[in-house]
Amino acid sequence: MSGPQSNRLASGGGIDRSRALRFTFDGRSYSGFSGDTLASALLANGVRLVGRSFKYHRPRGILSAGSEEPNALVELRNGARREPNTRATTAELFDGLVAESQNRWPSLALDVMSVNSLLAPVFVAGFYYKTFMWPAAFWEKLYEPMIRRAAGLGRAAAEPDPDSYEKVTAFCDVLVIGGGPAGLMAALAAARSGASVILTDESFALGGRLLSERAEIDGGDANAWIARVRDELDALANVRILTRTTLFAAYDSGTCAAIERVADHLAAPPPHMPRQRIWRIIAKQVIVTAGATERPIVFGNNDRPGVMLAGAVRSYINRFGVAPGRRAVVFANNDDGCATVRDLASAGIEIAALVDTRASSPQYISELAAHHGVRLVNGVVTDVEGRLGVRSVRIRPHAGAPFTLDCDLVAVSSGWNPNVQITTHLGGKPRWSDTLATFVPGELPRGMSVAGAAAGDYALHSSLASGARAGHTAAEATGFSSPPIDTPRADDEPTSIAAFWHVQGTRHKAFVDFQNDVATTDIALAEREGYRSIEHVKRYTTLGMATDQGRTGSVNAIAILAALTDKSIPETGVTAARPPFTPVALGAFAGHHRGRTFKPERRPASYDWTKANAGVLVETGLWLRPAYFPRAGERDWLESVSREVATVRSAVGICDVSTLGKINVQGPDALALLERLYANDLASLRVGRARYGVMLREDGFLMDDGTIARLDEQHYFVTTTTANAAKVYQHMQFALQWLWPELDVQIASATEQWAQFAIAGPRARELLREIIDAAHDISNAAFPYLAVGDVTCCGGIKTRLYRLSFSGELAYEIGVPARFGPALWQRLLLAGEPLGACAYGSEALGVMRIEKGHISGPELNGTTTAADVGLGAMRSRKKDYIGRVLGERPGLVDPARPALVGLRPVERAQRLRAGAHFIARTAEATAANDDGYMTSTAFSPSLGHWIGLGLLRHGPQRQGEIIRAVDPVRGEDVLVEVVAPVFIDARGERLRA
Amino acid sequence: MRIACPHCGDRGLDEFVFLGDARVTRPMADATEPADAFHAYGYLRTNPAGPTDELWFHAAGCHAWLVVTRDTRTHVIASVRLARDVALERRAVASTTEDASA
Amino acid sequence: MTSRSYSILGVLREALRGHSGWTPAWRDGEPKPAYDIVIVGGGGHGLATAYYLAKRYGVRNVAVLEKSWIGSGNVGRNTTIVRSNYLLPGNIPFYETSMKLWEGLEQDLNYNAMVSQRGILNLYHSDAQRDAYARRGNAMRLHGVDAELLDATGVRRMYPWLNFDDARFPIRGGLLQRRAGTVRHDAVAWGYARAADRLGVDIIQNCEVTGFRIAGGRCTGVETSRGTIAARKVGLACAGNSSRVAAMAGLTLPIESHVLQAFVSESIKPLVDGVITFGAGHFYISQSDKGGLVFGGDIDGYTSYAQRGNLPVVEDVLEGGMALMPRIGRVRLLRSWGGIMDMSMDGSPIIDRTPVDGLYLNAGWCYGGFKATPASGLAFAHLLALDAPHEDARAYRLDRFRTGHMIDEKGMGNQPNLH
Amino acid sequence: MPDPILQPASAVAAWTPVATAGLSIDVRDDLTIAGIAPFRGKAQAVSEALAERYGLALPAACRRISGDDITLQWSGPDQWIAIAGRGAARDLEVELKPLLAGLAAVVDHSDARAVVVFSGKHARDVLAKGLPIDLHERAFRVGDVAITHANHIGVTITQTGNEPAYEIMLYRSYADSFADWLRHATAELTA
Repeated sequence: MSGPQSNRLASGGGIDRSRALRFTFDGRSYSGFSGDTLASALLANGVRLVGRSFKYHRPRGILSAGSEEPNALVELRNGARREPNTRATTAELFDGLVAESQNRWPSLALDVMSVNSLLAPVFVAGFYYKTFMWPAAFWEKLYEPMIRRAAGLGRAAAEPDPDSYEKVTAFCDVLVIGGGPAGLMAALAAARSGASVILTDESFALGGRLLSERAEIDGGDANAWIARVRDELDALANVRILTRTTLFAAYDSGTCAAIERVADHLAAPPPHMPRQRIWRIIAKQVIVTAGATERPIVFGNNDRPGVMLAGAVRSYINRFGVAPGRRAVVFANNDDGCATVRDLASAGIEIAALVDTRASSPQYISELAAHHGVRLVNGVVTDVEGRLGVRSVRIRPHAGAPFTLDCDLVAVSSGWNPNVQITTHLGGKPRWSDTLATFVPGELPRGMSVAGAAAGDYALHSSLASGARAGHTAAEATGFSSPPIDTPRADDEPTSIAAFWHVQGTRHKAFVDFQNDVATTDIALAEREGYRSIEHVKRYTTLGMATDQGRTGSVNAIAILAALTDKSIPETGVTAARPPFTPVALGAFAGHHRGRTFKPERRPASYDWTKANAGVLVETGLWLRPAYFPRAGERDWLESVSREVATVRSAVGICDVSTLGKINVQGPDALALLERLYANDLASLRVGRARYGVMLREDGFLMDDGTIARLDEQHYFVTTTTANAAKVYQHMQFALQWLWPELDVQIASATEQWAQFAIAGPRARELLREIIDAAHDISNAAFPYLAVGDVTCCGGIKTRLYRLSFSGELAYEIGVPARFGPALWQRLLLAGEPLGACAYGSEALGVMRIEKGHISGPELNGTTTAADVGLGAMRSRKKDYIGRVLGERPGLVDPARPALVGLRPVERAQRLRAGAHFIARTAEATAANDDGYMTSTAFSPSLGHWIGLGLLRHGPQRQGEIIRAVDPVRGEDVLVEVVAPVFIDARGERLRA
Repeated sequence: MRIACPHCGDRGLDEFVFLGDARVTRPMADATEPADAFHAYGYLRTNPAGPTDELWFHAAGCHAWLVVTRDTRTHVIASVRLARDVALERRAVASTTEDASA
Repeated sequence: MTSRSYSILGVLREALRGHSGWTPAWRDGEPKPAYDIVIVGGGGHGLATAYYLAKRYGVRNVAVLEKSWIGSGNVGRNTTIVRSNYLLPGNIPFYETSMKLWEGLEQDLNYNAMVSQRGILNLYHSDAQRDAYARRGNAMRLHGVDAELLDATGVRRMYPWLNFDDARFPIRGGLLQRRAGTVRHDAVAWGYARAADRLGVDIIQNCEVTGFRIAGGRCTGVETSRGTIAARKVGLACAGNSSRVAAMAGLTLPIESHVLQAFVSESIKPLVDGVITFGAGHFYISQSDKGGLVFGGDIDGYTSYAQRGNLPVVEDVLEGGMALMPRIGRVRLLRSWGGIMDMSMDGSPIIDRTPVDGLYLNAGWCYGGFKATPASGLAFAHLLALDAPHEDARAYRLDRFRTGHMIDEKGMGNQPNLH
Repeated sequence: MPDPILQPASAVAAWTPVATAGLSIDVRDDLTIAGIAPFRGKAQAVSEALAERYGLALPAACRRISGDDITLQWSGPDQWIAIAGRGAARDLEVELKPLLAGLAAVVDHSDARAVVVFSGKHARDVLAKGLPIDLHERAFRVGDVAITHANHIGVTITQTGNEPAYEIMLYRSYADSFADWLRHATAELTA
């Protein structure tokens, strides 16, 4: 039956017959036209069998002509661009398109897994819950792998997605979702009033159903009218039209999300173009004109290729100029049958019968049938025959004997469901309408309205009118009023319907949810087993959980369940539709933020120099900090770090500490605020001096530590750890704005203003002398330990100098305006050369702070108190401060809490590892004997062995004791001696030198 | 969800950081039974399903702390005020009641 | 009492007669006027509690009251992960007991909930994270729980297609618990319901508790949409709504309700074998037997009783997803939804008596309630039956915030949305 | 001893200005910026002092005004920044401290911010790919200031001209990542 576009009609359709496009499906070459979808092109070439179903691997064809398609899913493109589960009905044809059918082996026509279909009587709903339980061990080893291999549809690409995505934010007064007749009128009405309008449509052409129907508007072809409207909208500056764009979710406060397929109609996006774009649209008013989705009728073998929604049949004829079959049977419970018969006839497709489920058809239907010489049967189609596609149908008239008719196409319609999904994303429930025999939008979120088929206004003229009304009202609600616009002339074709859901007494399985292979019998079984809530039925049978979220099947299912439970359909209720309206590529949500650009980088002053000199950078939050600076001949990081430490301890080193948080605190009440923020006393801090401080959370645990420098009577300059800078700033603002708003203080971050370097080591002062302008006396007497002052360097550059030491050596921190940072860094290294200076990174910094027993991130883990880390004495008794009261709870002052100690291996050669747990030397390594854990470790070049800090139960009282540091996950168990948490210069003489 | 910052105007959720209940007030240091008062302040929440007052920080904006009155069932926001103003109001009320009781 | 045993033979037998012989998995009955114990909440925890009360403690005059359909809460909308890779002594034994119960669940319940132990891998991206995971893994091992610390090579061996080479935060290794995995979430509720029903427990759906009968500081029953039901003891297992329900008994809890979103992709052929969590962003993922990628990230971060989230979190989750596994870029998101979490003040649950005699509380599960279902049911049943805490749940006291004995795995302090 | 003068570095390493039809983007490194944070109840006095010296009063929230030799811009509740060309060696912190002594906290921000200027009819389209605020003229006009974020980077944006033209300030350490994003965001226009 197939051949080069053998089923393409001689004329008609919105396709461009002058532009032929080549494509392949399952390796076979075909051609189609510009304006085709993959589905229309396959049908044009007589291809009916397109996929296999999820569970039984039944042959499936093309049911619809839109995004609701449950059957015709393919793998589109190949290699890194392979897209599984792509709907052939929405994939635009492009030259060179490659598509493969999925979920079949070895071939689509001969799929071995279709034996499942023979086992269908066994593989019923709930099958898995009742089986595969014995023996337990077999589940992961045997049963599940088998099930997992069989399940799934298409295959994800094996390589990273090579295309790019982006995200855009847009604002408008009125958002119109759907560019069909109602949407176009709504956009027009709103736009003419001056309101800013965004109109989205999932297709590449505006018009919606009009593109698929032979409708007249204003006495002419509807397409002409569409073109006129589009021209007017295009000409208006306040209108943005987004085609190939699906509005897929509504969120709070008028925020909607849409996906624009920027380049999916091309073989591959050009390098500068994103593949897709997420639109975050913030709209004051939202009008849903998303149209409606047609329902199939449920009957035997209703999933066979050749069974097609009547509306889709018309789409393929009218929009794509394709004959979806040669001999058709039309099966409907509503007047939709008229249009189908008319269009089939005019396309020259033979019509074997019009089967109307109603006891008697309205007169205009019998007249139409007569006019086209079509046999009108009031009855039902009970079954389809044919293995890989429709060969014939069995018909059971209401009166008379059943009979069979040959045909290759069944155009089926049980009416239309308004696309209410977007109206329910914010919790709204659809409302049942008896007259329309479907669910229509219920209570709407504020700022949202519905028009056209989405509101149940199926007839063309009333749809246009309701769109115009909605557009006008929405614009007025946003303050743009204008006279209502006229509704163009159009007919209101008949839309009467007699609810009919499924045919009783069929020979073959009758499917409700095609993709998940849920049949009427599965729903009956679920009900029989007590799964009677619609949600239970959904979850037990997987009904409505396929990639179409039940758009074609769910209402039929609800009706069938209602009948089984003797409830009304509204009593039975609906299952919630969840965002997205149609599936959206995961990559689009990430946009630019993947790979190395997942998060922005923060670069300190020494970044470029470090890169240029092969220094190693390490991620510290968003910062990239120099970790260490390898030199030629050094075997590993440890050798480099040890050399840096030794240089600092013996000569002088320079370290970039620009990443530390820095905050100006100024004003008459600056001290009062700081006294409440820090646990230790600050009142006695003099101008020109700095002090170490600890900050607690209100719950009494340590929050952060740092230095507080008093630059002036009312000007304090505090530093925070790199990790907590933002948290501390926010905490200070909280205290100032919410807890103590009466305080007169101003807080400003200065982290980025200053490039700051630590200069540490016995020769630090000598080096500094080379940099600081001569006018400033930095002798030990004039500028002692913990002194702070503003000076100048390198010939007058603003400089803030601190005498602080994290390393325990004679040390300073020098801050200059950030633009001079890179130059000062190099200047310090240059000036330091004669003194044997070197740059040192965060690793060496870490080693030295452990040698000195200073706490850092591992000890500041949010569960330690000041006392735990040996700072209990700092807590002031004289003042109220954040964390004081809750910090005195029994659980926080329990003397048995693990407290900070130093540790060194008994066998000096052994390595210590952070994360090891402490066990008494003679005790079993069990949870009951867990005495704490190692927080930080380092190899101390100064001591020539590994050292550690840890939190040990009753730690301070256990100095000298030998305990085990057990590390099962690394297979180690080391004897360590508990010592004081200071390994170098315990009396602190060096830093005062 | 969007929050109308009194300074910056209507902004998206991703500019703000949620802290928690704004109906609890930090006890005075000299509160009687401070342990109980701080326990309630620090840990007990009415957590209503309906309108409530919450503290939000305009972290990616002007750095104002805000008191947002929001319905936790619908996410609809009834009002947004500067935390400082709300706090100062409460001080005023508290002091007047003290005066009254004094 | 109603349905008979499930087995492949039973299924085959039924296949021959159109499955006409199956009976309801649980009776859909009317409430009796009085019970020994009434459980408020027909979710996983409530149904498990009822099951263990009947099975292990011989208390069978029990009713589970569900305001909607059973399993309509978080047991029906989570991301199905089960694990016991905890850090603190207050938690590890409890979650390990839960793991052990999962491991025997199907045989115990005669219901296949598809307990699938394909492992969970928590990735680390820095030395500090590695040390924290080593500390945790060691704590697990000291408790007799399985844990392995992998380096980057070990991770590559398991998942060679993760983003190792173009990463903002390179993968340096991971903490692996092989016994962790996933469970078919709805089946857990149904399995416990069926098993409890067979032991005589009444499961009452569409029965909303509207108040408590409290006399002289003692709870003697509940008011419901289907009338008053007397009870010697009442247990609350309604996480997500704990504060609302407890308020009817005059209690204020250390809990905030927050929304957590979850996501599932279109069904694809097997890609992700076990569970993977990203250590440098908010993203975790597994793949269901049906083929959908099931993933999630952080809670939205504000209090909510609306079962839906907002767009920024969706973007945040997938930025993490694409940073970690760029090959899923063209796989499509099928559904996203939100559930309401009882976020407690220290990130750990509460299983304890309340100041009201006869009223017991099971709450504060944060987003970790599903994996705890069996142990939570067992411990709550123990407490209800014997009036003493189960030994694995001793730390879950309601007054621990007063005494300062918080169980704070993350060290975030009294801020629920950071746990 | 090497030449004592240190050479200042640009906020954005390896930046190439964008200059195409309808879009030009460049970086400014020649500004001196000072934060002005009046103490409680002193805003009026600060405003008067500035008016007397520069002929400009403090602008309202979310606004910026420019005079001949200085620009004043709102930067948050009770906070403003003053901006001027650095010229030879102008330093607004040094200039303003004595003028506002006792009235306001004055701190140097000159180096804390990277400053990027945009202009042309496509500027808005590019910025919409990053900034989540409405820059349409109905919502944002010349002299308007917004503090927001773009691709996880905090920014302060001001409309400086009708072309339209904008100025974006961001923290210096993020500048290279911001520039990297800009290269992607402008690819469609510069291709």
